[in-house]
Amino acid sequence: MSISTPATNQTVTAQERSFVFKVFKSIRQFPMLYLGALIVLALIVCAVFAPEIAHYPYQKQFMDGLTQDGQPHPPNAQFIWGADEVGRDVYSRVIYGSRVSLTVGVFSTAISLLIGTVLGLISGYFGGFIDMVIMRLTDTVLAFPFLIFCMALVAILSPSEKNVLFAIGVLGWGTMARVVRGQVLAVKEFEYVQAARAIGASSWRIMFVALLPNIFGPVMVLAALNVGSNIILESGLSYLGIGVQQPVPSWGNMIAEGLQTYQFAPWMLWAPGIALVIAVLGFNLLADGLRDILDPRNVTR
Amino acid sequence: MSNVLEVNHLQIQFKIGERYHEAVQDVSFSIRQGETLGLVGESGCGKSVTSLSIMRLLAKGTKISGEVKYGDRDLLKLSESQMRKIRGNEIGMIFQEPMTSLNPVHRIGRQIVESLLLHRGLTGKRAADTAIEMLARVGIPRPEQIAQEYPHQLSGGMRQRVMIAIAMACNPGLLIADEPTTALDVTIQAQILDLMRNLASEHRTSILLITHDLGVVAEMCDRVAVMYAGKIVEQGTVRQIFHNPQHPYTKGLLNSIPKITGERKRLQPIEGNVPSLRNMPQGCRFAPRCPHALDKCRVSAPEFFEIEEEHKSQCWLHA
Amino acid sequence: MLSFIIRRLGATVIVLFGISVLTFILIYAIPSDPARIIAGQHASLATIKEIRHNLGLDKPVPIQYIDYMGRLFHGNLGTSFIYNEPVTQLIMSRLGATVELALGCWIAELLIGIPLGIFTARRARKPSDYVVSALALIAMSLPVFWLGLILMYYFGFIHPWFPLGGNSGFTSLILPSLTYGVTGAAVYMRLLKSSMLEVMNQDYIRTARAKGAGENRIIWRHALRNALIPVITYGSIDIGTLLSGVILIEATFNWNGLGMLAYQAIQQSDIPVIMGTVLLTAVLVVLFNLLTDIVYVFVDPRIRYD
Amino acid sequence: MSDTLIEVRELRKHFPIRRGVLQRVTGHVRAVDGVGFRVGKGETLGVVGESGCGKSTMGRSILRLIEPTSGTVEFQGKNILNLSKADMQLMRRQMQIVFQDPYASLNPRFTVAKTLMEPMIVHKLHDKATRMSRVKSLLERVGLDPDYAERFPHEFSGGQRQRIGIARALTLNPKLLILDEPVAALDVSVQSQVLNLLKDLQDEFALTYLFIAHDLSVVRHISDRVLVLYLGRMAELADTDSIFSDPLHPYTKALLSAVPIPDPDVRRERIILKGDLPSPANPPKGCPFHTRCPVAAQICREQVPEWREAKQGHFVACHLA
Repeated sequence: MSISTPATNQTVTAQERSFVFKVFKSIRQFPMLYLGALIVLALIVCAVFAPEIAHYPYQKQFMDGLTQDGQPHPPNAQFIWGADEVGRDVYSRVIYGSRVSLTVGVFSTAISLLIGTVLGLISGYFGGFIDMVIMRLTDTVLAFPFLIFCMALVAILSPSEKNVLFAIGVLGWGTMARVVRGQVLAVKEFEYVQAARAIGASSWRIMFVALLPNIFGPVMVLAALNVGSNIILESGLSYLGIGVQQPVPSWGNMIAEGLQTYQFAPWMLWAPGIALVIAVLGFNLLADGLRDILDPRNVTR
Repeated sequence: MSNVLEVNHLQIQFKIGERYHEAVQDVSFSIRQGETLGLVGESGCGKSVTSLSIMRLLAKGTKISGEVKYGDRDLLKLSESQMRKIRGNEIGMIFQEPMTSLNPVHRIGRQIVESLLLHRGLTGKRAADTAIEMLARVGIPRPEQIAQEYPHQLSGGMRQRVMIAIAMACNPGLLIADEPTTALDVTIQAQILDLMRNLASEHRTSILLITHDLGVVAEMCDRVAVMYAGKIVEQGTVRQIFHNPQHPYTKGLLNSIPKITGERKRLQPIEGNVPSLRNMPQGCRFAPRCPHALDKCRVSAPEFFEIEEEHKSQCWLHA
Repeated sequence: MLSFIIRRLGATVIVLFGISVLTFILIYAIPSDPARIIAGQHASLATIKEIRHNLGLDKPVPIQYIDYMGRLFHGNLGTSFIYNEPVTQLIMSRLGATVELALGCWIAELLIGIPLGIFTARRARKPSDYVVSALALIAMSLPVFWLGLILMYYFGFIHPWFPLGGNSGFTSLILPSLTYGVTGAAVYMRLLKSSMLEVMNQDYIRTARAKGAGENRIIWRHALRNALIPVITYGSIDIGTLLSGVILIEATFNWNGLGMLAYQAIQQSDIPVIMGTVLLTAVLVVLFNLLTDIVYVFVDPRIRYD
Repeated sequence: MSDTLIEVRELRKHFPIRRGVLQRVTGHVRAVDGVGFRVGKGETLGVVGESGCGKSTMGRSILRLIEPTSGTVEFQGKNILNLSKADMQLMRRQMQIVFQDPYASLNPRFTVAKTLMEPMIVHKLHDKATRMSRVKSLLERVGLDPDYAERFPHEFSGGQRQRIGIARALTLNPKLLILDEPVAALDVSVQSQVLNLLKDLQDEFALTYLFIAHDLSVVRHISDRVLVLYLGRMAELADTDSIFSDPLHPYTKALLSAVPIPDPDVRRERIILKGDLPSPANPPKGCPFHTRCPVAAQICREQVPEWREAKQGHFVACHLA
């Protein structure tokens, strides 16, 4: 780097160029991260601006959405991705469906993350009897047939988006707690943790100020993966009819409709399914990208 | 005396990011039959990389040029399958970390038998017996029993003995020992060095000993090459290097280590830090830390100057 | 080694206890009154009260739990409210179908995942690795029920090579197994690949090279067994996911197994059946975990002699 | 002799070994087994021994980073092992530790400034500006550019990191520093820089050092007196010159003879010990060293040797010395 002449303009352009260059280099280095982030961003835009992006309200039934013999209309200029069996616009419903997926995926993960991180930190840091109790509890939660249990819980609480979110979040922290505990056990061995004790820092301070930032990376990778799998889980529950209820669209209940009609209206299967795959892929790419960044072998590159 | 190994103008480049960086630059040395050559230097000086390149064990994508002559063959020109016949057979190698250098899921006996199988075609009872014999030769008590055990059941010293048994199983002409005692305690280090010395003299095996410990060098080696930042800066017999060091780096090293005998006086450290691969200084690589550096040193890299027979040093001060 | 297994067995017992308590609490939390369900909509209060007494529902909760556990130890999971049949019998009649399906899915996962894992590890950072890895990432993102429908549409409806659902022999097993296998294999593949690459960087692989071992020997004799250790761990987690995730496959392929039984029971608040299936699945998961612990002992000598 | 700063008596740390189905305690690893010594103000006591001799555990037990099983540690006459949490917190200002691994001992997510301010924040000392100026002066004192304060550990070399670790230990103005292998992970040329720095700091701040190391030449260079540990027990304790010129314990003799000397013309009689260190979980009966001792007699197998003053200020635990 050379700072010589007072030609300030030149330095700015050089800096700009170096910034653009850096971004470009970083995209080349971590393509998955950027692709994933792009998809997730698109998903957020869809969810937030659904009324603007969708062509029609999701619950609106069109007379011309059905053919003369009462079957769903295939894609045309009016219904770009076709209509469903009661004449609603599939495209609009898919756009609105992103709201459910994103909300359930993100917030259920947030709940799991909170429970899992706190339990994992306590378990790993204190060890001994507390560790034993928390880990047996985790084993128990992990041994449960997660899907059946979610179904049962949602059935008890009555099916709704909020309850699905809650059930998935409250039951899904097992892996998170195990991973956090494993990370804590590894990081705890580092001498900087001993050094923090030597200066007299409290356990609370050590756990949240010294340890937590150091395990944050792997936990975020897991969280991103978890959002993806929770989106699938929600769609699975809705697919089985124990999730988001009609007429509110969820990609899962749209596919369930498709199950009845796929032999003569396959587009009802394609549109929500592909949306679902892309959304999940976005979070999986994000997770893989984060992992690449965090991999110390990539730092030097 | 004939040379077992001759390394000429060895150059090794690693790819970091988009660019290649020179880890080893123009390194030449030779080892005679039955002789022990010490390659000393601090971490990152390229001594381990040099030893791995002789065995061609560096990761793919590393550029190596120059010549590594073993007998009359240039190892860098051999095919991979020809090279495999050399590894473990004509050149044996032991490493720094005995704890991780043995396969955790295989029994000790099997790990020795593998060398015998690959190079001698020995199988079954004959191979097993030879393996046990090897274990006995490297001073392992109850060899029949140990052969049936797994690495994690042995201590660090024992594991290093097993590594030596593996390396020596096929009676190689050259043993490369890369920091063989660094991970061990002093009393165990003494045992291992003793063992290496005895085995080598018994079989007239040459040794390339890579280490950072000047004490180990003085004790084990006939000749020494001192490496700094990817280059050999001084080479000579062990007496020449220790009694009449010429290069400022060698002198600095010898002055900076605390001694176990003699007067206790303030140490004279070499100031500064070892340069990293990415920003190697221009000219002589030691110049930024050298107390005697001249202007010339910062511009152009010095050649070797012959001090006396066998003894040469790469420094402009001799000019 | 024996002590290790016995200790794992002990942990298993604790987990089983936890499972029974949690299930019981869950069921207790269900707001619908089983007595009312059995009695029907128009039953008198007296009838309901009598049914409640007969079911033991008027006793204190801990006593109910003890009664429940007592019956459990005699293999008695109660009687289904809907089918009016012992739950044990209902479960047994469906268990075979689910085990068959789960086994099919698991084998498909391993048959696809393990070889691809080794393949991509050996071709790391080459075009073929990038292609397979990208496909794996997509496969991982596929919801099984949707993939199932798509496969059924193409290979059952458009090209009627396989039956459109139902469990009737080997051909009907292929599509569901493949569906689950494709999505699940991606995880096995990625796990084995990264673990393989990590093992290949270990010092003992360098030792094997220094001995003169060839690439094939290094992969098969030295690396694979070490690389499989984390894969085994995942295997035990996967069995759990599989046993409950199989519901989606069963629902899609109209496969009349345990999953469908549980699904219908949940919709009809058939409490004894829900409890029975949840318990059985959990117990199976725990037993599989125990089994993997034992497999561990044979793969990793460091545990065997601990 | 100078005033005593710290006196350790009968310090023991036994780690339980849990075995079997019920994880019952079936024995103890006697990591530290009855160690006692005193260190005077401004003195450096070197502690040497091979891996597994308990020297690190001992250092950490004195600071209560590991709670010792029994014994007393008196700091200026006050037993710190039964201090309350709050009192111990105050005591921590008096005694600090420097670790071996410069890569593991600094929190990678903290800047240098944060690392050095943390002790002051925990102890609620000074305001923000004073803390920062103290950080800068500390950095300068340990030989680092104060402008480096906002950098992260990975931007530094091993030797520079170790200087940061030393600065952290000095933040609270302690009287005692426990140096746990502070130069073992450093390159030879950097090792001497750090050793010189430690000497200068000791003179400037009147520090007392407990210097734990496995490298005998380093210990000889820096220590006033030296304690030799074997299997968690004391083998020999004397001032540096007499322990190196006239070792009494056969273990000390073997240890000294095993150190390679960087001079090809010095050929010494080597005492090569047979076998490995016994497990501290199952130490030999009698003298712990008798299994490897070249001169062991019958009495060594039967009786634990007494800790006695063989010469003025020269203590040893050996029947034959």
